[in-house]
Amino acid sequence: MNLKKVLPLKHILLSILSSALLLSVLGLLMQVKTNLYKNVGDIFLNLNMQTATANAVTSVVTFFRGIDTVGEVTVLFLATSGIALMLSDTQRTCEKVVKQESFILNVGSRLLLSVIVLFGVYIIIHGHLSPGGGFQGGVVIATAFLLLFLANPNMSLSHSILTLGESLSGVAYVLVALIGLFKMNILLGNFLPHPIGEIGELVSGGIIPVIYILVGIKVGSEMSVIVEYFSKEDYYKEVCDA
Amino acid sequence: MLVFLGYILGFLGVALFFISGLGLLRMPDTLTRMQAATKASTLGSLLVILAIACFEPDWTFKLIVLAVFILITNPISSSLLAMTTYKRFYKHIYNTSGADALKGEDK
Amino acid sequence: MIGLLILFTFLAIITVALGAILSKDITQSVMLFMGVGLGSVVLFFIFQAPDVALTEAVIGTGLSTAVFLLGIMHTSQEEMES
Amino acid sequence: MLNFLILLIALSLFLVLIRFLRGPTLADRVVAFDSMSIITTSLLVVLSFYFHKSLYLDVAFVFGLIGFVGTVVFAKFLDKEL
Repeated sequence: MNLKKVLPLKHILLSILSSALLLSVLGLLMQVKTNLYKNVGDIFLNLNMQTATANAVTSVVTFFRGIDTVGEVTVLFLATSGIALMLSDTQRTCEKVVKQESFILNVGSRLLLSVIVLFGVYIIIHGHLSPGGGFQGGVVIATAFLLLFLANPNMSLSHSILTLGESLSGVAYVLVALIGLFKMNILLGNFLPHPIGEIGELVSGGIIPVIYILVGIKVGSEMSVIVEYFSKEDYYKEVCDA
Repeated sequence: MLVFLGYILGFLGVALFFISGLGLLRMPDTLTRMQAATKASTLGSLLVILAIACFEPDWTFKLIVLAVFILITNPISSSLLAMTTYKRFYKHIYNTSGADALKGEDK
Repeated sequence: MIGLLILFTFLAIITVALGAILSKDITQSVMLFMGVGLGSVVLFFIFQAPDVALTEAVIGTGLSTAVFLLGIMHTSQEEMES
Repeated sequence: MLNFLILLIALSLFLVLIRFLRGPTLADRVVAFDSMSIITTSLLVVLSFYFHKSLYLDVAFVFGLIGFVGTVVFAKFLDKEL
């Protein structure tokens, strides 16, 4: 009985390799549990004195993980362009018909639009003091526009202004990151004066409010474009069929 | 004294929540369930928010703004939902009074 | 007492998520998924992570539901035509 | 005493949750979700008093402002499906 026929060489090598990999991963996990597990949070919390925000979570998100935000913004941009590519090929030459809409929703959305947008702006500019930040505030603003589109579907946003704001804020974000790199030798370094902040002081934290405002503009405009494409296509199709 | 008033208001609001939950569970129809649920829970949430304002007088401004938000947003969604449910199920409603304000509405 | 609330929220989230998986109708599953988002907001809030709770509240109950439902509207129309 | 208040709110949430899980039609579930979001808003307010942090009220603000958008979207969906 030949061992080679029952168990080919390839399988033996593969099993040895995979078990070695598994063992090494297990060893790494054990090491993490003994050495690193208690210290990462403490390191970040001690470094929080340098970044000087009142909110430790914010400093982790914008400084130590600040480079992730660039990736998130890229993902969002790709999603928006994909949706625009898929949904924007309906003919918009058909004549517009004003649909009968609910009176209460119409009035209520007009009343609430300014309030919701104001609340989104509050979330964005208080991002370094309170829970929240650019992404959440941008989504809140987009929700206000969703409400507007639900109330009257034959409304349209100006795409040129949205695209301009989105691209300008993206460019400005990269510029802020690069200025930090040249002045402080760190990407996204905090080059503005930042005394140690306290809760309640709006102007504090150096470049963090700037970053959050830029991210808020970008996310808000992109999400509004997504919402508009999703709620528009149905309307145009119905009108064209009728 | 203010804390005592706060507890009274809070338990009143929670009792209204309980009533709304009970009505939502026991009523036979969608429209009657809506009738039981939305009004009682709106008043209950207002009372609970007032109770917290009694506990902590510093938060009063924020809590009043929150109460105004609830008062604006909640009737919009409830009325839209009631309208849609009526259009869907109005044949099955047992109508004794003969009054039907939404009869002429399209669709 | 807060522990009891945590336990209740956990059980509620698991039950609602099972309902969302097992439901036959896709719109009812979207509805139950909204319930999962609401429960997780309460859970994040009890564990004192208001950032995550805020994100979940904005996205889970507002925007994602709208995107799901509008997508269902578009695709069901196309299925009927073909 | 405050613990008792929180527990009673959780009890009424449980009653609504039964209707949310059982509700035969989609409209029942939407009604239950609407009621649940209001009760959750006040639960979050009470919990932020329990933790003694006024910053946590922002999550309740989001629920008060955004929570009804899901219901509005579902109402429009039911209207269109008719």
